[in-house]
Amino acid sequence: MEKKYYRSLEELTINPDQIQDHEMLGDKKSLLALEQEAKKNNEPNRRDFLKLFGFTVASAAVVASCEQPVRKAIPYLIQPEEIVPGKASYYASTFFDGTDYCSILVKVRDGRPIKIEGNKLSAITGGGTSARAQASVLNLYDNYRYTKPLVQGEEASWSEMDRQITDKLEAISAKGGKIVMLTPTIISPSTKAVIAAFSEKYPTTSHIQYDNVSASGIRKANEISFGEAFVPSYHFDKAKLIVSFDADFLGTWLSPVEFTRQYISNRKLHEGKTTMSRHIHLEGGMSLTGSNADKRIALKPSQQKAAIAQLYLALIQQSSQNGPVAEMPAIANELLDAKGTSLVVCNSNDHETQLIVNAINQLLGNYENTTNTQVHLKVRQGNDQVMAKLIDELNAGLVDGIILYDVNPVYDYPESDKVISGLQKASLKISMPVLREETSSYVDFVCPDHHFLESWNDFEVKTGHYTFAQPAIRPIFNTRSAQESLLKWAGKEKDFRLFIQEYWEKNLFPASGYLSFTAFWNEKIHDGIYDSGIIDPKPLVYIDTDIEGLVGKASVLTASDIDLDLYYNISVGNGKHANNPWLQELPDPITKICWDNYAAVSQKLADEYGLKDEDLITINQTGPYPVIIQPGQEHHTVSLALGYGREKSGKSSEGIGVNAYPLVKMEDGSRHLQTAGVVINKVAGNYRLARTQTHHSMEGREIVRDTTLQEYLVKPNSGNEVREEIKKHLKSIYPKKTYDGFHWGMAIDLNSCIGCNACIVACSAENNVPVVGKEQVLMAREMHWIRIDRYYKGDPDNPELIRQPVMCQHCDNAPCENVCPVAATTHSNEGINQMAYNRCIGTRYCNNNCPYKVRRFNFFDYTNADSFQGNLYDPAEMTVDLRKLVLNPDVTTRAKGVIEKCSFCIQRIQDTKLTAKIENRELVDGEVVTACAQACPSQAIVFGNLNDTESRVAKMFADERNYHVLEELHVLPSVGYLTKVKNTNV
Amino acid sequence: MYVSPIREPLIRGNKNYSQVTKDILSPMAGKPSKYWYMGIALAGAAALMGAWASYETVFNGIGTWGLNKTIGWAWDITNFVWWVGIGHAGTFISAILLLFRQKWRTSINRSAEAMTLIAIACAGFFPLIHMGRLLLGFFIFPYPNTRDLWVNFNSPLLWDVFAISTYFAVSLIFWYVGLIPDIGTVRDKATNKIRKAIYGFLSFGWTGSARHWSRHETISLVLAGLAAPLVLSVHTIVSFDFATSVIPGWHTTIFPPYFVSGAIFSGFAMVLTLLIVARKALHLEDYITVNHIESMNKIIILTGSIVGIAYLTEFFMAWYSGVEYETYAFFNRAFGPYAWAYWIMMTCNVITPQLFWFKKIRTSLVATFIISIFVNIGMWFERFVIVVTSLHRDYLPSSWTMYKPTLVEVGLYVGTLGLFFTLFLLFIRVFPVIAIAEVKSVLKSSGENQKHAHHE
Amino acid sequence: MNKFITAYYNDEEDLLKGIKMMKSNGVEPLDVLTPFPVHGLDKALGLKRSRLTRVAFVGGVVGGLVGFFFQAWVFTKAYPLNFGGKPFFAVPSFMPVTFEMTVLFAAFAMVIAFFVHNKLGPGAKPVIHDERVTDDRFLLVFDIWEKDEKEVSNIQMALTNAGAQGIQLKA
Amino acid sequence: MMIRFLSQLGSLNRVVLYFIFLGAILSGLTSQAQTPEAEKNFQVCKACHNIDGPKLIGPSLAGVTERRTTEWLIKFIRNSQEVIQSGDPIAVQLFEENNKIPMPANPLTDEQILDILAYINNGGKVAAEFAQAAPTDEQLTQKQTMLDEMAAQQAERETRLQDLERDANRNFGTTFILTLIILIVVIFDLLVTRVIKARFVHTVLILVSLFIIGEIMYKEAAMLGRQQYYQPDQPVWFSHKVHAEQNKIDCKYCHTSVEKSKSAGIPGTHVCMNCHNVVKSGKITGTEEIAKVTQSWETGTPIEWIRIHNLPDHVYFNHAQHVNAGKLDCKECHGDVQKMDVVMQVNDLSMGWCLECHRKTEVQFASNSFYKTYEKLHEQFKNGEIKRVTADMVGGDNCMKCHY
Repeated sequence: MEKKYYRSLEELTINPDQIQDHEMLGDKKSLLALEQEAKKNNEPNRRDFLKLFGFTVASAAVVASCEQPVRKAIPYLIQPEEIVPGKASYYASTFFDGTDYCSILVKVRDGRPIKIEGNKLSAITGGGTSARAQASVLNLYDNYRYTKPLVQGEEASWSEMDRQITDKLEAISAKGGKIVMLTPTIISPSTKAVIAAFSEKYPTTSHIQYDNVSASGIRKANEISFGEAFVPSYHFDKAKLIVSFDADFLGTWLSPVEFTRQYISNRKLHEGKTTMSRHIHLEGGMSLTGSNADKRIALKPSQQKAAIAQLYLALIQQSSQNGPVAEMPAIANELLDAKGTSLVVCNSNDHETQLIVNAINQLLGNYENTTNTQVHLKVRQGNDQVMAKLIDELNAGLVDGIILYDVNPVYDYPESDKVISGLQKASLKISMPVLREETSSYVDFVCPDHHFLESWNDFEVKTGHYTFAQPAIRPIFNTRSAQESLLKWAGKEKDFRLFIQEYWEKNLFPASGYLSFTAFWNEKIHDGIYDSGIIDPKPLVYIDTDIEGLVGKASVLTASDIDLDLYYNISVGNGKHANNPWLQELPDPITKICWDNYAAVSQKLADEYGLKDEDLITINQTGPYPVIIQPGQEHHTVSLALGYGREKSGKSSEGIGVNAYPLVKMEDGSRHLQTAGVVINKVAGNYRLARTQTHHSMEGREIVRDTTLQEYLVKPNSGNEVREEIKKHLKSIYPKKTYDGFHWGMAIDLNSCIGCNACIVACSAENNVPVVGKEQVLMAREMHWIRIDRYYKGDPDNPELIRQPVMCQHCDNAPCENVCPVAATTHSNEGINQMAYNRCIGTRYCNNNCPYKVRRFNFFDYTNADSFQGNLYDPAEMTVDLRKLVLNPDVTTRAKGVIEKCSFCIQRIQDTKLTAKIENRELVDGEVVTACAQACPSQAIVFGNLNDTESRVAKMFADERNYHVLEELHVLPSVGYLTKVKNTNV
Repeated sequence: MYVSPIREPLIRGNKNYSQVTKDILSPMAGKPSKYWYMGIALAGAAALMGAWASYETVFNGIGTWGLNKTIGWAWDITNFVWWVGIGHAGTFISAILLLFRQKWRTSINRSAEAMTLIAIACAGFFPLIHMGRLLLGFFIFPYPNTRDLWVNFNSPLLWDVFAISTYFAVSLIFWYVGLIPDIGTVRDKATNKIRKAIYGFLSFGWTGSARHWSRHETISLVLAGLAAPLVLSVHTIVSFDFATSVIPGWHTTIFPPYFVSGAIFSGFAMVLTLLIVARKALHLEDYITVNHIESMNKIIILTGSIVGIAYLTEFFMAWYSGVEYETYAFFNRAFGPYAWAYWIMMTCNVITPQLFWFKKIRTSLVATFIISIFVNIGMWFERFVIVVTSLHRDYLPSSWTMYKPTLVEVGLYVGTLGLFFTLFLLFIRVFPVIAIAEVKSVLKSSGENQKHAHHE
Repeated sequence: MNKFITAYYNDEEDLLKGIKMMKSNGVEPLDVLTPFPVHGLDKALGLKRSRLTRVAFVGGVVGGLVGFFFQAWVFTKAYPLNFGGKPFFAVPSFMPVTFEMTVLFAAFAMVIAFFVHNKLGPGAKPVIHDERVTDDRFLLVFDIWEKDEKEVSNIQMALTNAGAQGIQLKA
Repeated sequence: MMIRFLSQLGSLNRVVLYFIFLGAILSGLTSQAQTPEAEKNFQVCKACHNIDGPKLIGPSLAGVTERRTTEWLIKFIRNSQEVIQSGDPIAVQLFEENNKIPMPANPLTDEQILDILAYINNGGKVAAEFAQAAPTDEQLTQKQTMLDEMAAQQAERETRLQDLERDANRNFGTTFILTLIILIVVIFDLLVTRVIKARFVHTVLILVSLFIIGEIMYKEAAMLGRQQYYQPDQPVWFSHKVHAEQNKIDCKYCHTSVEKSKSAGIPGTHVCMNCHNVVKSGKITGTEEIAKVTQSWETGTPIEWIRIHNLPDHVYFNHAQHVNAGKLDCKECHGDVQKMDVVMQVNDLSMGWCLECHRKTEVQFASNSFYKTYEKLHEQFKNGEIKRVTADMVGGDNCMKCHY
């Protein structure tokens, strides 16, 4: 069972400056101690001097008189009961950034959150996380955060600011002037109540939700089809056949962590299952979801509507030959065979297209089977047209006051100029940001909000499914929760926690069946989750519309026009979290590029325009954008990621990539990421893109083994036949070592891994993996302990993409161990390939001799752990004092010149073993979870004791699909892979 | 005593013992020439560049080099193996040729041994500087410590430590024991008091007593007997760095003999490069004759051919083994992105030495000098090809990368070249470059005057 | 103070002949100093074969044993560590170091024995009888300490007969 | 000074042991139903109460069972504040008398409290059936053997202390320089002046001085970065001897997290104030030092203690593992802290020292169910192939036991 320590930290009387003594930053020193030492080190330390010049005979005498620096231990004045120094507590919370939603646990050590883990109790995310959720803890320690309230750019006190704001609000309200509250999608019922309270005080207030990742089209289509604008909840786990029109539901579409979990539950084969879903994906660029599809068809975005119309016609048995997709009749047949258990989804923001999709799903009987209209997904409630209208009104001077809460339209609204000019016409402009952003430099009052790990909140992501956020740390800076600000301006002096409590007591407690509210509240806050089970009972009936008319209108555009396909990638997403070095250094799952966005083109288009990788092009006279040739890209489609090119957000995002939001097409007030008929021009020069993988073919080697479902059912080891042969030849002159007690192993189901990269960020956070910056990635020196290899296979125009997470394989006959001259890397008696950083002298021999190339070398002083001063290499500012607070104190930060690598999260193993010892019991299977396995939304990674034949990992090792990479070398890896199975045909 | 009448004399000119002494000591006498000063200035400047590069490496880290996550070794180990190879000629000449009673070694063994020692020092520099944490480099020695921790005797790198240090130590005493009688000569010829005192100290009190000579001969012979397998073992062990690994292109059983012959090949080339210049500059043409050079060229043909055969054998085995990784590694060497390095190696090491089959070429000083330079270059590239092209594309294509050296790496290489020439130039001023006593001992049997005497 | 008679030859063949004659006269030279090892001199002087080879052998054996057993001790007793699944007592891995230690000990033992036996070493102060002995002269040295004048003159006579040049009496 | 103090510790120990032994024999005569648990539970009480001594924070407990009814005692011990608030006159009076320092509540069962009361009645001794039955001859012999063993151990410890003292007193710096001078003079004489004729004298002198220089360099190099015998002056002159030895406050009373966390925890000022709210004058330092604590409390600035036991950053050490799971006594690593006025680091905390202990210390193999996973070891244990399971047999000498 998960440890449950999550209690309120409300009464905590510490501040981060007091996180003293005990423990310790990554290099296991307190901030204060660091400062003190820094002071002492102003003069060159004598010991450093000696280190510089090495040991000579004479120096021994000098050394003998050398004193150790004095280290202090400063206890708390009053030690809070919740805190046991040196021991982690977990608090349930929720990550929601307007698009991604995750129910999480926050790991807190000595009063500071250091890691995000998934909350297994959640029925929605089930313990899975996304890369962004994992990385969100670093935003807490963003050294560019607003640290205090600002009036006209000058520091002010909250009370002074409140006075000025209230005066202005009352003045506007008195004259009947319009006040607009602009927020992203709010799924917090209490926050909505706060806004309602605010509107009550200032009746001219209108609340507008603005999503830069919009689902306007779906909402509008549903309004027509069902009479209510909503996003339904989808059930990919119930779908046997999924047809997706460019909906990247595993990566960025609506609720990817939830969808990943559902999708994968229907694709795992090892636990006695023999069926899996089939997934057909039609898209222009190569997306994460497309790369996982059983069948991927390149489809130009501008022809999407026509293709959907073609599918509709095929389904109603009409002629469908002249559509853009030749395979459509076959797809239609498959869909008809899977009536009621299929799901057709589409990412279009065009409501007409979504209407046809609705019609198709209705035709196939998918409503209330794989799509639930009673339970609504509450993300993306924004309406593009309303926002567009607001901008017009602003420019017309019709809005007097505007409160921008957690939105950044100056950056992410396509017509940024109009936003700026409009803002200038409002007499009162307030922003409530967390991270530094562009819009706040155009407002009068900046009222910095708490980071979500510092604040209370509640969420209702789906009808009846509630989660909470609670503070895991006392506010680091002089910030105030946005809700409290609003309440204050509304004249209600109230703590937001109490407000939530009251709201819940009044609205949600009565139906909960609990006798006392305190019991109800404490239990739910502890779990972080409350499933009321109450859904909107209103039946939604499908209303027939003139689909034929719409289908008729969906004409095929000129094939040779070039389409621009803008998308959100899985690292920085909409750009809100761009100033996060972990995310910036995260390689894209498809192109393996980090620290930049780029225009992906097809080989054919590149040939036509004479382009090669890293050339520059302009798109509609904007840019220039570097080019990457992407296999599988539709011939005439150029894909470009949004979320880059921030201007005022901090060093790790400013000027990284190019802002593509101006290229978003505004049509009838709707945002469209796909634009037809763009003009591209090659321009002189080129631009280097940092790529973590530069060779894309497996060269025919049996590294990632795959098969098809059909073959698998006949022969379970299909695709893995070579293993039998290899095993026969494995011989050694030495007897095989055996391991008593524990023999740790890891099994990875390649069928489940979708390449979402959550494991990489989780690993970096858990193990203090340094961020090295673009220049070092260009030199192929990224430090990630786990990487996801991806290879292309087959037809270069539409290749199959296969991927494989690779970390240290913990070989029992490890080639690296034999060659280390100083015994810095050895094998533990639990089968772990150990690396003692402090013994390493950095010959890199182990790295050379590792067939998997998973060892990483500290080429520079990335962590400031080196004994020399003045040679720090930290372009991402990861070693500034504030950012250092995220370091895991149980893991040493590695100095310059040292090899490091995956340790199977040894600190977690040791900690769990100790818990078991103290509790006087045996370790339970599944109790030890590595950071990567914990983070995985699809549970592709299973960790455990191979000696225990009943453990999940041992069972997976016994599976016919299991194999070890490069097993023929007889290195006896402790990591096994299960072959990837594709469902190629019905 | 029978002397083959066909053989050219090993010492030209009608020399007597006194003349021999005078001739050989002449480079040490008087003020150095301006060429010597120019040479040492140039070499010193190069060594300074090495010092700068070392500072960069130690202070800022190995990141100042062009290495990456896949390629952990490149110029560092290339240079290391190259220098160790060069360091093979001296002891080979002294020890193995002594055991085979090759008289022609007497004129060249001293300087070749000195070259060996300097080259080993240069070689030893690279394993040190390539450590990420040089200041903790002492961890590599098995010394008693409060950690209760020793070293890993399985590691070829540790074997290297033992092999290189033993080789250096044994070569040093071999060289010095041989040098003692000559230092005695220098002492006795010295006119300056300080000089006399210094050389007197260094000569260990040598008098030329018959008993001493008798024992001296014994230990020379036994040391040669010990040094001979040592020479062979050193490069064998260096080759284990690669041969015992799992990387395709490294994991090759042919490496020990292949490396040893390559080492002798490159060592002789370097000896030739140096001596062709030295004999001219120091006016030692009578002692280092074309005859010597031709003999060395013959060894170059032999070892060069062995190396060539080794290259071909590797290729054959890569194909014949049927291991796809191995096959690819060799295909990649010859036709991959580093093919240019491979073909430079093939040209310099396999084709050029074959020109020595022509007597005209092998007795031409100019041709020999040029070819010796080619062999030096070729052997450097051989190591580069082995180290870098094997690593840059190994098992998992996802990790394949390319490597490009940086100025710091070039600086380190240039620095060791500078150090090498600086020390060599100092050596020719400080010690006799030819073993005086040994030349005297063969003067009668191989000297020109004596030959004439026998035939007249 | 020691007293010597020295005499030199300019050619090693004359030297050998001279020594033979002197020996037949019953006068054993204290020492013979030559600029290079003269072939046949050992035999002429009746020097025994050096036992330095035995020192080398013992040194080598000690070195080899120390090398091997030290490694074995470290790997099996002091701190047995699992390196890549190899057994703790991994004899093949011990060979290179054992070999190197053998050679090192043998060479050093022998050279140290050589210096000690010959009383050579840094700072050793030899008696230089003739500075050209390291150049081109072959010198015979006779000890005349405790010898009366007659014996001395006998030696001088014999030397003259044996073709020696530059006969000197040193006190 | 510290060293001298340490050497006294041995003889003190012997006396204490003797009294414990004597007490154990005597207690057998007056025992009531009572378990060793009482002694454990009484640790908490001991912070403020003496059984026979003078009044500490709270009144002496001698004869308390006669003064008060058992019922009242149970109530009061369980939650004194409740009793006071209920207006119980005795309780209110007690509270007033004792400067209104609340006695913390104790979540104990009736049985446990009765147990403690019995323990108090016995004068703070564990009942004989648990401690020691009336001694038979055989047992007395055993006792004697035990005492002998203790004496032997004591002698051993004294020898060790003398060693430590000698080591500490050796002035390495001076010795090093002197030896170096001798070496240089001897070499100079050997080469130049030749005052001493016999050359073996030179040889011997050179070898001896080289050995001494080598030894000093090795020892100093090994101690580089270590702080054995480190005994800094603390900002507050706090005596563990007074608190832990004389007042018998349990280590865990202040170092609260030692069984739960990697760090033992240094108590916050609030822990000090539990008692020093009242105790304003110390036995040795008078009021001066305690005033510092009070000042810290009043000004809200924590006391900046100087860390004595420092491990390098790359070493992971967990107190809970050693104290809770491994059942080690604090003394094993920290020495007899309760005998020290000023705490000193007695062990060098080197890796070799850790390993040595890991290699000889047995784990709780039979008693802790965690180790059931080691099936092969259990089999061997059962077969008698192995007699004991030490930490290194279950991975105690793995690198990643401590370095990660």
